[in-house]
Amino acid sequence: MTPDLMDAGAQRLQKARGVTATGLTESGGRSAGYGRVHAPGEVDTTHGRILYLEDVHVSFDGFKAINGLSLDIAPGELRCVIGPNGAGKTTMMDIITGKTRPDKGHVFFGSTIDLLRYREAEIAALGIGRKFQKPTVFEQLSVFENLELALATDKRVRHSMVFSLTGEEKDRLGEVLQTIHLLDSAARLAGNLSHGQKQWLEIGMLLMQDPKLLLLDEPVAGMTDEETERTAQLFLSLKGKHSLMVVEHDMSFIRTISEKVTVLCDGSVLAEGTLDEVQADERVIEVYLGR
Amino acid sequence: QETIKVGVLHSLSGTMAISETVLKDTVLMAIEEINAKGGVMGKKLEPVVVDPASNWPLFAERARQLITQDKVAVVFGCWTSVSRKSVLPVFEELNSLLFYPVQYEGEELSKNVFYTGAAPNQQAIPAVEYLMSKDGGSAKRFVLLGTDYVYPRTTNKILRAFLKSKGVVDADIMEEYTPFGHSDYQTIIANVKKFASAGKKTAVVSTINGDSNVPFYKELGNAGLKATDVPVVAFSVGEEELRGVDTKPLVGHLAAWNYFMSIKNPTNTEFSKKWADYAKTKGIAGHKDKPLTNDPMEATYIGINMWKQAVEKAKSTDTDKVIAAMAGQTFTAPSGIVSKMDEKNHHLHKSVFIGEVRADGQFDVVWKTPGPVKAQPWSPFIPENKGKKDEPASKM
Amino acid sequence: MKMYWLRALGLCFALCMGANLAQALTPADALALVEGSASDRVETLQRLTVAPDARAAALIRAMAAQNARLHEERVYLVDGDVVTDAVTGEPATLPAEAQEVGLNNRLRGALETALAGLDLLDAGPQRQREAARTLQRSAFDEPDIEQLPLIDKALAGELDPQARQILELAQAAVLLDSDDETQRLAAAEKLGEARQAIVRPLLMAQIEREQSESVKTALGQSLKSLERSLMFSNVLAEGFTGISLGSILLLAALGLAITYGLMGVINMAHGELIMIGAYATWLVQVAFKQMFPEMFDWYLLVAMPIAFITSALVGAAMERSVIRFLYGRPLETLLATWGISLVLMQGVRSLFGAQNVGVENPSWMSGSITLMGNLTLPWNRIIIIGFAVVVLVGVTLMIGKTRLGLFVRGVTQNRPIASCMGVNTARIDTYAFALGSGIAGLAGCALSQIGNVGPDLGQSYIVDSFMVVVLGGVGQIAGTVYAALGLGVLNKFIEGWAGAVLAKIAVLVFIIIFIQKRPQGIFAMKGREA
Amino acid sequence: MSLLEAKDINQYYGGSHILRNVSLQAELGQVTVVLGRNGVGKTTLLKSLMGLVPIKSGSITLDGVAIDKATPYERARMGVGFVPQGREIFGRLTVQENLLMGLAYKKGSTPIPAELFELFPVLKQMLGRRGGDLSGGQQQQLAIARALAAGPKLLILDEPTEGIQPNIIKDIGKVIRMLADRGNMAIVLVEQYYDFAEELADRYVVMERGEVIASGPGSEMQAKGVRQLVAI
Amino acid sequence: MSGTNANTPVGAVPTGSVSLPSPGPLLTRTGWSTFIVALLVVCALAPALNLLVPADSAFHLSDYMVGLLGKIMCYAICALAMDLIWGYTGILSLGHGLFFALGGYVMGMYLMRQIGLDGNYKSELPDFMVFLDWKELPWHWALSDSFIATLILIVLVPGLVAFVFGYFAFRSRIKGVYFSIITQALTFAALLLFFRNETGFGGNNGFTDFKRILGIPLATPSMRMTLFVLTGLTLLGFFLWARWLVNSKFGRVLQAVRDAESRVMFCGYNPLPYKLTIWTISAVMCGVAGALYVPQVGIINPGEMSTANSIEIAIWAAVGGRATLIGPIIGAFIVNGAKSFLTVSFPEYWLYFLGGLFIVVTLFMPQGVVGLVKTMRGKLGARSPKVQAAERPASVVLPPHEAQPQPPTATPRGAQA
Ligand SMILES: Nc1ncnc2c1ncn2[C@@H]1O[C@H](COP(=O)(O)OP(=O)(O)OP(=O)(O)O)[C@@H](O)[C@H]1O
Ligand SMILES: Nc1ncnc2c1ncn2[C@@H]1O[C@H](COP(=O)(O)OP(=O)(O)OP(=O)(O)O)[C@@H](O)[C@H]1O
Ligand SMILES: NC(N)=O
Ligand SMILES: [Mg+2]
Ligand SMILES: [Mg+2]
Repeated sequence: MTPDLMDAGAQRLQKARGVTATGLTESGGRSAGYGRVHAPGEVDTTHGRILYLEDVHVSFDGFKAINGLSLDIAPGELRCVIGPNGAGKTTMMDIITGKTRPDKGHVFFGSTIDLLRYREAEIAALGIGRKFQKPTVFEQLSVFENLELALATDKRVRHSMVFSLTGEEKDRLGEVLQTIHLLDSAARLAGNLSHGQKQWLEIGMLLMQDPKLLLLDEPVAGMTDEETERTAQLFLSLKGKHSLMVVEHDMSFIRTISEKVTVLCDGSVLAEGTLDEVQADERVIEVYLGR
Repeated sequence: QETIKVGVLHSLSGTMAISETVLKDTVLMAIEEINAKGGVMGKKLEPVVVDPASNWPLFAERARQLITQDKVAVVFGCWTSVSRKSVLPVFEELNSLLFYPVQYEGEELSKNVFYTGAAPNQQAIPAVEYLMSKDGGSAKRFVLLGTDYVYPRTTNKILRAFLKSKGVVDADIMEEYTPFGHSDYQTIIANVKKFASAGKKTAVVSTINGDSNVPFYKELGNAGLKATDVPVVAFSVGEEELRGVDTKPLVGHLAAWNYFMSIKNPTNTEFSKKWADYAKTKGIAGHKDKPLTNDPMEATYIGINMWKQAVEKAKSTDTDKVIAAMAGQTFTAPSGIVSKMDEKNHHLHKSVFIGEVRADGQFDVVWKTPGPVKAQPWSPFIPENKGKKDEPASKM
Repeated sequence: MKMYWLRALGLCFALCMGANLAQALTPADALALVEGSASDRVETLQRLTVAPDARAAALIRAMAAQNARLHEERVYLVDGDVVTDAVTGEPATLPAEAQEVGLNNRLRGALETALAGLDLLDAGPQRQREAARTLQRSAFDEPDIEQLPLIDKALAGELDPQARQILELAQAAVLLDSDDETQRLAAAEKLGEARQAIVRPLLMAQIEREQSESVKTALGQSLKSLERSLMFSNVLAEGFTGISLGSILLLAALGLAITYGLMGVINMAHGELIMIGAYATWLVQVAFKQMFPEMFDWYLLVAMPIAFITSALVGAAMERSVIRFLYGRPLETLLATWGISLVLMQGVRSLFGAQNVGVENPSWMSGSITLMGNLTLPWNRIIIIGFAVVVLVGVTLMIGKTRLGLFVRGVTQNRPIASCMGVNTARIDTYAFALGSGIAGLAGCALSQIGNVGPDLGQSYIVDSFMVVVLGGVGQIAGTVYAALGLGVLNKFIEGWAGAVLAKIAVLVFIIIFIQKRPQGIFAMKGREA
Repeated sequence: MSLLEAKDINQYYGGSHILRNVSLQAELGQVTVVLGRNGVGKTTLLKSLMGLVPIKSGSITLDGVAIDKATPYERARMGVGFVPQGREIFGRLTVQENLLMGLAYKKGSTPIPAELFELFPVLKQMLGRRGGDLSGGQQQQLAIARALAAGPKLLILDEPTEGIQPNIIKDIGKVIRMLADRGNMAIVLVEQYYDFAEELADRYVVMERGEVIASGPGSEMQAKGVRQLVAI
Repeated sequence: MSGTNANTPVGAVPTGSVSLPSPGPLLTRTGWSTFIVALLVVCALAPALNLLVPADSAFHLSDYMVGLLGKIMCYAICALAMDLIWGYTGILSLGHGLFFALGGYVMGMYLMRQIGLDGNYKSELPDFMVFLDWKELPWHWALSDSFIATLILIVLVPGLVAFVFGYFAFRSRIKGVYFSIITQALTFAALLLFFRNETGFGGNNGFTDFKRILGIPLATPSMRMTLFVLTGLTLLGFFLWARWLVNSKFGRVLQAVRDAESRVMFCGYNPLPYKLTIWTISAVMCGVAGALYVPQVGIINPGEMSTANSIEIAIWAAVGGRATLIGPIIGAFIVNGAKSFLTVSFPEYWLYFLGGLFIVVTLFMPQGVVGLVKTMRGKLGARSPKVQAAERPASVVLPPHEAQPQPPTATPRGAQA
């Protein structure tokens, strides 16, 4: 992502969000103590965290899917999250993106934005993008239009009515199309893509969205090793400018990209560290990796 | 051979088909009969049947089409007041003729319409008078029950004014309405029972619309409200409506009309037989097995015959000439009187009959007016009608 | 008039009890009873009942049962095939032109009271109770001391205990303004047992008049207990009507809960499937009338399966010919089934006519039971509630516990995959749709017992059915039950004080607001799939 | 003769030619692995075998019986089990009911084989939970179990390891091997996870743009450089 | 990825040379020509045929036809409005009859006031009020004698009702049938309300017997023609507007909402204002149609709010072809034309035809009439069948594409920056 684009986006966002983000100060009393002025809606990462979860609990009909989960991610970090099926990884993303409300706990974007106070669209506009475990794209729109919609820009009605792509934006679209290998399919209906192609398209949409934090739920599922490799490169290149949280079961993929790995199990963090560290962890081997 | 076209504007589909279809057949029967006797002024009548599908704007469209495209000389049609109101401007604009055969709330008098159904004073008021009489049970308290639309509301307004003039106080009148197509009368009947248990003889005046009557009467029967306790007199329940009801528990409940199928006189015998034969030969569903006649059918039949006479008198189908010739037309009606078209007010003079439901779904006439009653389209119980002329306003 | 009448009754009673002084019925009397003005006839009736002989009693009974015929000044009594001359009692032949003796309400009422007097002692307990009730009504309506001898005599005789209780209340009503204070007190206390609303004006009037404090207190207490009982039964009645309406809504909606809720077919022809069930019921009834008139009361038992099968077959035909091409395109099903509904409606109009057809309640579904004096529960309503419960249980078991139900749910969720599991999806679809349609047919069978049966029957239920299914939560049978009962009770509750029109509007507004709170209906699909 | 024999299959989506003269065999007791990049037509091939999409030309026989005209449920009854890509479990049915669906064409009293719960213990814990509420990996396990429930002759798996935790992938691998080794089941496996595929393959098939570009015994995969083929 | 455009490293395929699909023009060349023809027909040909050509000529356009076509054009506006909300946004409204009626009632109130003293009771008040013993106009009739206010209210009343209702419904995330059902409930409730005399809208009879508009008599050929032309222009204008809306990114967001609303949210769009905007626009269109309808058919009553009427609007759209804009207009003409023709020619059998039509259309023309035409044209005209073209929403002109994805020719560089 181009930094200037990012900045421009942030400015627009700031304008767009306007006052919505005010009144956050009482949120859990977090920012109150800092006595620092900050622009509303802007992600405050001065404390070294872009995402912060503390003691989050969710249960479904009595089943504790998330159970005291605490976790934080630094700006620019690429964090891998692994864990057994049903550990609560997807649920965690649901919580961050506003799809599921936790029963208890704090979820902050930066140190000032209490995500629990926002709805999905607002959270997305704040700069959190997500790729779903099951690829979801707009099936009745073309690949091109899918990307166009994802493009980071003013997303209010009035603007949409008069919107047309600038040359620069067109170029970006072209780039992304190429990155995701769908340049030739730009005009095809997204619904007609194969599974893997939809995965790519969804990644492409994330790129267009240009978020500060990307949540990627099993991005390489259904990809060939070579494509997995390419995805890994892509993620590595995003690292630094963006923060990424990647959930995967593909250990070789994790190995390629990881610096820090979090292992979730039964709704809370089981282990955290470098891949080697967690791979050596007996408990992780027991519940996840197998011998 | 040249024919005279006659428009038939009755709903054959949609909610009103249930009532109107048979009127279409009545017109066709009358036309067949007239043609068999040589037609009108030597010309055969040619019916043009259209289906306005119980859709009010479609009534207006069909009316315009009948008049301007098909060039009919006259139209027989409509049942609901709203359908009549919808076509009225068309008939006035194009100066054509409509015969309207159903009892209605009055408050209307158009030069282009002949009203062969009853005005409120030809049905509602005599019925209530009967209820108040000794034979009718000397009712002192009244439940005015109706479907929530203009005809019941209006009729009840007139009745309320009438009852007041007879010294019935407001506390002794209960007015209740149900939505169109209402089918659950449990609460209403419970309320009627409650109202009736407060002493004094109570009667129910029902202006419930056709479709809701079956559930109403079924509930009435099952709840054990007998006619000897709380008689119900209805203005929209005729032989056709009772077709769908088990009338055994309803024996003794009343209806007020200007015609009953059970009226015994040669004209009616002939009329009923004609209809039975016609229904059988044409295979009219329902009627071929159980032919029934009712008040609007009679009104339709009178209307078309009077129109024929008027045309022959005027020697023209020209609207204005026919209108002039209609004044004072008479016709021996199946109801047993010589029915007369008023010289001025476009309404028929009609006898009023009160009938009690019999176990076989027919009515026993238990009371009738001594002679034909002249219609009061402008009810005297509405103050604004004071001084209104009893004839259509001359065209502006 | 009434007072005179009661006096006559009393006299008649006294005479009956005493010597048999009855005069013989003359032809003139007989004639005067059956023709002429109502007033004259009532007078004759009164005169005759003062001392009725067997002939006169027979004539009165025959008139009340509409078994009297008149021809050329001769009155005949018919009893099945047996015809007798009313005056002589000799067998006679009925002339073809003989006319039924006309009655009006006034006469009918008079006959009823006369019969009550005649029957009070001589009839079986059932009839005794009825007669007692008739007398009670007139005592409550217009209490008069003249009624007393009759009541006292009857009470002295052998009476069915229930009839006795009824008459005791009647007696109390008469004695309520007796000159004797102890009698008044006893009467006031006795009337505390009455449960009829009609007693209230009596008690209130007496309280106004009453001089004695003790009687006044007794009256007050009786009034209070009466009012309590009335209130209680009012609440019960309201609850019952609500549940009854709910059961109707439920029956109408259950089939749709399958065809729409589970299968996703926006079945606008659902109402017409109900209508077809009702017409099937009617046809069975007609057939019974013609072929087994003596078994008429049981036609419904045959009609039920026939209604189910007819609607199910129509449904199956719809599914095979149209709907199976539209799975996964719910909105197209709306269009096609709308077309089907037009065709079905007009088809019925062409076949059976546009007018209603008459469906009679079998005798076991007619009438009502009276509880606590003034709570009347019509049998047809009670039976329909029971029927709805049975159908509901059947459907729930069918869907939830059988393999067919499992396949239906599986197939409707993911047709291709179900097929890969070895399910013959086409057949399951047809079964499921036929099942839903058949249930609609059952609903039609039930509805024919309370409402009109005509080509438009379905139209009046389609909107309500969709509201119920959707409000309950699409695909949730339990939700459908809650929604139907909830709407029924709510509707009747509001109707109680705001009238039917406002109640209907209020219920619609309630639905709108409720869905704001629960955008997926009462039983929202929970979990991730939602 | 092979249990499954597909010859010269051609398939179109509308105007696009997706499968071009694809042929495939599967033998009892063997695992046939189909490899290829995204969008080359692997899923389409499996759907054609299952009868979920019609083929334009070519023939498919199972046990010598032509099945290319048969409906999916007829094929299922003839012993074809299918694990679709993307799981496709019945979201609103419970886990137990999902498994019963797998037994659809068996007699009503056929129990769910206890073996399945040994393979996938988590399913036993979650018998009463709705399929749609399971996590992605749990759903995948359920999908496999469902296909195995009726004991098929031919098992078709479309990327069964997708989204499954490593130790369970190993278990699945073992299961597939074991099933094949019993000798009464032929297995067709589409897989992107190369190592997994190579380990299991008795035969392999590589597809490219709707065509089969390479095939051979599994033991030769390394030698023939299949990994590179897939990775182009 | 790259800082500026100039040093774009993605050189392998300069994006300019790739046929990136671009949104099509508002109308194609043929589109515009057809549009102009339609404009001419409405504004020039029809008036000429009706007013100038003598009545006995074969080319004469009868008053009856003028009325009929005018009425159908009003319906076509409704169908167009329905397409915006249903076809493009996936929200099936069963309440558009209400908005239509509201517009109609506003206009009807004005027309009632225009009757002046010519009513039955020679009163300033509309007849039904006199008759109900009302002594003065109720508050909600306050502005009804002003034409300007009426014009404003025609937009405002349906718009406001839709806005408020939509705001709460969309805010609560009511979707799918749940939304359809509450729109139906709303309309039904309104129907019952308007049925009551007390509500002050003439009960079930509604308003009729209009005499004049702006003081000019209504029942004249020239007035009829004027209304006809106005309706035609409104229809064409709305069509262009709708076209512009769905062609814009706004329109594509709507379609995205239709396909995957939650994904739209995760893309950062708040669907609420989008849905609310198109919902309100759609309602206003219906209201305007209703206002044009009333003086032409001469009656407005609560029947317009009946459930069946609202469903029929959806049916016109479906018959013509959803999400095509032109389809619903055609659908309205076909269905209503058929209805008008059949109720006259086959009064007892027309429901079979109409019902049959709906069944046939769904079974054999899943994309409606327009879809059928497209496939036919595709089969006849195009060299290679392009079924996908039929699936495509019409908003984007497709570049020809190849179904087979080409292997990428360059390694991805997008990630470098
Ligand atoms: N709505 C729900 N109702 C009931 N249980 C739920 C619901 N949502 C999630 N669960 C349960 O919560 C647990 C966590 O699910 P989640 O999808 O977050 O796991 P996951 O870590 O993403 O697993 P996987 O790697 O398999 O995708 C699972 O056991 C799942 O069955
Ligand atoms: N319904 C459809 N309509 C049109 N084209 C389709 C359809 N489904 C798939 N395709 C196209 O057919 C080709 C083959 O798809 P298929 O799903 O078989 O690929 P695959 O090899 O399974 O890929 P993956 O590994 O991504 O699952 C792809 O180009 C895809 O875009
Ligand atoms: N005129 C009537 N009955 O509506
Ligand atoms: Mg997951
Ligand atoms: Mg695939």
